[in-house]
Amino acid sequence: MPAELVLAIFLLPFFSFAIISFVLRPFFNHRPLLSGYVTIAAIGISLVLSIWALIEVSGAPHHILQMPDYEWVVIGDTVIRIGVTVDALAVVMLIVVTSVSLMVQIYSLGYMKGDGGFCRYFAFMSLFTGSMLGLVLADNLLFLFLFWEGVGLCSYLLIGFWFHKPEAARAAMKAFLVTRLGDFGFLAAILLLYAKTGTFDIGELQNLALTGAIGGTVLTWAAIGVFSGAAGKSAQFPLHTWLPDAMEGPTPVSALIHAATMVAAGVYLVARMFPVFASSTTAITTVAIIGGFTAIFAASMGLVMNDIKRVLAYSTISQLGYMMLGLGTVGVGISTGYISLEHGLALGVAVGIFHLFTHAFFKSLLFLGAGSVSHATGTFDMREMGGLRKAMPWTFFTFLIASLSLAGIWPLAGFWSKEGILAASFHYVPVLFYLAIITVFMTAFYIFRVIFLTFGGEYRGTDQGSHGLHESPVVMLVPMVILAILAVVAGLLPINEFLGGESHSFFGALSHPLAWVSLVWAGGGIFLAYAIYGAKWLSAASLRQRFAPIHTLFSRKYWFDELYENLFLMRLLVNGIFAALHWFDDHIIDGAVNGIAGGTVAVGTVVRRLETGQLQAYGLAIFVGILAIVACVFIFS
Amino acid sequence: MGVGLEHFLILSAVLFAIGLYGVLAKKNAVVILMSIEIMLSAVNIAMVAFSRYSQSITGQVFVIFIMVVAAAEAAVGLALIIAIYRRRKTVDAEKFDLMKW
Amino acid sequence: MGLDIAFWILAVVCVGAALAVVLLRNIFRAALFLVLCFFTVAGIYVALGADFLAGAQVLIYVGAIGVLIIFAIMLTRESRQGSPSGRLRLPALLIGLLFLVTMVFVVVGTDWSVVAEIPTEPTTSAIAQALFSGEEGFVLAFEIAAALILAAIIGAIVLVREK
Amino acid sequence: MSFPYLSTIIFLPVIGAIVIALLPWANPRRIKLTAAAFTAVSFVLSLALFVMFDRSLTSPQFVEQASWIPAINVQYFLGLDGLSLPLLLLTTLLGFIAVFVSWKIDIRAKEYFAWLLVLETGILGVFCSLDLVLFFIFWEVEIIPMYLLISIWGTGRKEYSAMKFVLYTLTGSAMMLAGILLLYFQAGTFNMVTLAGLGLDSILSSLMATAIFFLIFIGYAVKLPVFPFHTWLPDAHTDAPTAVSLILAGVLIKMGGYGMLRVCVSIFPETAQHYAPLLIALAVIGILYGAAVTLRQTDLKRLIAYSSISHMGFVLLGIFALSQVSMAGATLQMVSHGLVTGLLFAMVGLVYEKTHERSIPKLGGLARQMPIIAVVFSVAGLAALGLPSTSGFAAEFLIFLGSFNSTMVPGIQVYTIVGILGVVLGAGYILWMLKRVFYGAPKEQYDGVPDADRREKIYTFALVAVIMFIGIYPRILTDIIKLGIQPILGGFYG
Repeated sequence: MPAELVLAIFLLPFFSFAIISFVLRPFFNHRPLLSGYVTIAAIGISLVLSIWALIEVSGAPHHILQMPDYEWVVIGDTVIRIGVTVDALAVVMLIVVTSVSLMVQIYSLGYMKGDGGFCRYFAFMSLFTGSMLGLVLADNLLFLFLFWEGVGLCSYLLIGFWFHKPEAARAAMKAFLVTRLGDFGFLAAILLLYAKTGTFDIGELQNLALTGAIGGTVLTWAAIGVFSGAAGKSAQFPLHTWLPDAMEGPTPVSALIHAATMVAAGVYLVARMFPVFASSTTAITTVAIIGGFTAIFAASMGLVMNDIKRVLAYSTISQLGYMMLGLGTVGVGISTGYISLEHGLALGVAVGIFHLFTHAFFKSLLFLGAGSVSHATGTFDMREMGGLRKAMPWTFFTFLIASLSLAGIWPLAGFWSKEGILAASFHYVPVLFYLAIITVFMTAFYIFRVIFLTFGGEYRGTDQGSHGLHESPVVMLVPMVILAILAVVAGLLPINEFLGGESHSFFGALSHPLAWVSLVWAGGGIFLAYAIYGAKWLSAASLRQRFAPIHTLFSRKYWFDELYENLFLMRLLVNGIFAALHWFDDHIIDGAVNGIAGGTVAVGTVVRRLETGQLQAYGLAIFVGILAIVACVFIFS
Repeated sequence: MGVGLEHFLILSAVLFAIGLYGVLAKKNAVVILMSIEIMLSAVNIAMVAFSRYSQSITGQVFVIFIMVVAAAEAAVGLALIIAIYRRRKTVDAEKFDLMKW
Repeated sequence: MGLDIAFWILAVVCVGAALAVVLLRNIFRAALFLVLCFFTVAGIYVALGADFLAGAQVLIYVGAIGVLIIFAIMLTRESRQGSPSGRLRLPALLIGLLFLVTMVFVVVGTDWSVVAEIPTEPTTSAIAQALFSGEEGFVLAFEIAAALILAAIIGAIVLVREK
Repeated sequence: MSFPYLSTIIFLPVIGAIVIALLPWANPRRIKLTAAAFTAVSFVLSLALFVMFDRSLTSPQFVEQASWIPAINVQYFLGLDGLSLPLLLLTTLLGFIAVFVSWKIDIRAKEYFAWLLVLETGILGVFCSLDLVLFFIFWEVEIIPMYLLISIWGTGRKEYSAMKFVLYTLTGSAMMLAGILLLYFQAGTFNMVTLAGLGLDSILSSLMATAIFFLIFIGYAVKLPVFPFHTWLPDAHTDAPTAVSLILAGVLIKMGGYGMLRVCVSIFPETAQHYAPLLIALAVIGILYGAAVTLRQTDLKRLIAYSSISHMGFVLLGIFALSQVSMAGATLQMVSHGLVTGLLFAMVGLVYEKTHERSIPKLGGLARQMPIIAVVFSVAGLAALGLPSTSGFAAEFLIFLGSFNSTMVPGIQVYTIVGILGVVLGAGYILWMLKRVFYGAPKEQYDGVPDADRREKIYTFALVAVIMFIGIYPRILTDIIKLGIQPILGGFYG
């Protein structure tokens, strides 16, 4: 496959961005749909090229296509290169990004119809897709970081897409800043790794880590630094607070960026650098623990949210935690020697990325479904929905499939990928397995709570008359149906094997007791949700009352927003330390400057009294001076 | 001991010191001007003495220039005094403090 | 020897006249003593063999400046107030004496390389030579002095002119 | 001797100033066109030099050398190397753009544009001089027009700010002059190239070397500015007219960083190394302190001004990390900051011109009323916070990379990491400012406020394009900058 075509995969969307912003927006603003078509065309071609790359990679030795790279900056001995590489991991991500992005763009044609910022929307979406594809293809950390920040920027722009809403502007800023805090660690880690190895190249870094050329504390710190970047992007605890707020953006944005692709970039990064992580027990254990904890922690908050998108957001955080858990536990297995290095490296990546792969489809579908629902009802608040099953059968059906997939029901996609993670944690870090299995229960509960609240029962909204409950237009439904198909079959695609993981037969998976355990827990969750919200055997209100403290804890998100924003950011930093420094600057430093000036003037007002205006006094002074000089000459000669 | 260079120089110094005292101590601006003339004469004596004892005519040439300046100074200085007197009705140097602070 | 006697007489009269100028309270008398002082200075010039300068001294100082000063005294009508000393009398005295002591000290302490005396001759032509020769002479300064005098005259006229 | 390009570039603006002052035109438009023409020719010529520059020579090129004051061996000595070329280019570009930024000035336009052009000549001279006396004279030349521009055409406490600027700068210059003279009496020459090759560290006593180093350094530190000599900057930037803020932040303060590289580090490499930990600590304090105080500002222009202190901290860090990459990064950062902050000031000027308001709490939701300005402001802001694909990232990354890998200064890694925190804070103040000014609900009182007009669009877009281009392809400058760094490095490695 020619290198130009590989570059075209990520350059095409950039090109589309350029066309939209420099040609379509200024000159064809009256035909906004054009920008949608350009975006879709660009991403469609990227998808085709990605599939071609997939075919090429599966035939290539070691599943790697080597691509030429270019010198970005050369200063003395320091040569910074940029380039791309196509391997199994990258190509799987390419498929995910291009296909989900394509579906979302088509959906957006309907969803964003009539919005004043239609062109801008598609320009940003193109920019995002290009950056994300570049991130996936980058073969060195610096180049990756370039796109890493690029997707962050697009996320900022798209969360704040409706910038006239104060919450959106605020959420956008929050997202950027929290991820940037993580990126601080990432950048430091890049510098540290370069200082120790003299390269940014990921392949070389992997080899050096595996051969032990870098190790010990340096490696641990570097890995932790990289993980802090990944945690910021993937909204892992304690940097998770931005993602739920990011739901202020348009729903297709949430589907693409904040469910399927960008937030998964953190997981991708850990997978990319997996040999480095696996070489440090401390680092990989951190990944596993943070992942496992985030999974259950986020799920707990998802249980009680009333905003459908927020439930999905917490679900995303939780599922990303799963992916980290999968990577982490296999890594722990490697470093504790339960599993051979060679096998483990492939397995870890396969486990984590397989879930990323399936999750991308069903989670983006869930978001698109939520968008479709709000398109009809004009709200995201589930308390004002209900009974939409009849009005929106297609939406309901696809949403149900995605939910089942998320809950991990055999034989849908989520089952297969989640199974791998559960197995890994069961084998290598049993403690985290228990957390994970509880999370399975919670996942099933909250997603079916959504289904019962939204689609079951009777319509509770007030907006019906003006809006009219109706199914979404075909342009929105088609992508949903396609994604629904993928949410069913994605687990059966040989992605896992392609990445080097273990294969499962269709029914063979059910022969493992572990599968039944998770199915039982998931079923339990669904049943409980039915009991409370479907059949109303249990009253949600009385349950809420009984567990009031816990409910408050969950619904107030453990007070993390208050802790970070009010206490830490505003009280401690901006109005505390920074205010003190501001005062210091105005009064001490500038005070010293003005003080010197004022002192000079004060001395002047005193000393000027010597200037009496009396000519004779001056004359006297002159002769005193002459005598003094003469005296000096006598004394010193 | 015969009269030599030193004698003329000391005479010059004495005249200069007297003039200096007058310049610094007297209140009347005209007297101050007169004292300045004494100082200039003192300098002239020293110049001529040096000229005489070093066989160089330059000192005398300088004295001519000093005389020129002294004449000019006297003319301008007295004119100034008269101008000030017209304005302020006094020639008391201690009351001239326009340059104060 | 005649020179010595002349010097001592002239010096004593000159210093006495100068002291009278600064000490007398009658301003008109002070002016007259100044004229006397100028005369004795002219005498000292003669003693030093500077005949041209002595003449110039009499013409300029005694004639021009003396008259100018007396004019000024009359125009300012300050004579009845006399010539009192100001606040700075004592410091001035002190500084004057210190200055005198310093200069005498320097004059006495310095080894003047005095050339043996030569017979006195008329100096007028020598001065003229020095003043008007371009090479190593003072012709430029002479011209400037003329300009200075002119400026001073104009300045003086402007200053005292009635509005 | 070939065509005197450098003299032509340097003195064209001042000739323009004379032309403007002498021609009896009262029509401001003609004055502006004249100013634009002279600065444009200067810019085009410097672009030509950029093309003709021999990218294999580390020594100065386009040299013009003539004896000037033979008694003390002062020369009229101009030259251009990898260090000065980018800054020369930046100055002529911003000088050209400054004329357009000032287009709306009609009060005493003749004097204004004349002084603006004199200012440009002063700055250009500093970047091209290779003789310390010549350098110092150009350094001082710039102060006079700056004082007048701020105190006559400024806003707010303009007289105070102008005076503060002059006094601060003169204090620094006085020290620098003392240092230059000391240097002359020790070394017997003002020629910078010769001085750099003498190895004065080992010839002079360490006390003398330190004294000269710091006397000269303080002159530059005031200009850069380095914490704690910075308080003139916010006042001067805030109260100056827009174009002058642009020149001030864009190129004038770069003279400080340039001087440090050209004089302090080049002539006294060992002394620089000895005191590097101290100076780097100051740099890191400046980065964090500047950013922290920036976060507290409520005046839009003052906020941008304070951010310069933080950004110049990066320059100081890069210079005294004393590695090739870090110094190249510092130079690139100077260029980048010049473009980015220049653009930011231009944008603040536009916002102020249209809304007559600079207080951040009173602004808000402007993205609706002035979309173009909002977009360009955002791009400039993102470049200021170091987003990849803008010049800010390339520069800051090189500084961090070079500093972190520097072997010259012990403990530099820790300083670098702490310095990177400044980038996080930078994102904080930029985004927060953008949010408060442009986002949120549109305010009624700004309805009907015009957006950027065509001329404004052209120059802001041009700056954006340059910023992005350098960010994506930094080699266009780094390949030149490294030639300028090479001789400095000789003082350390061989």
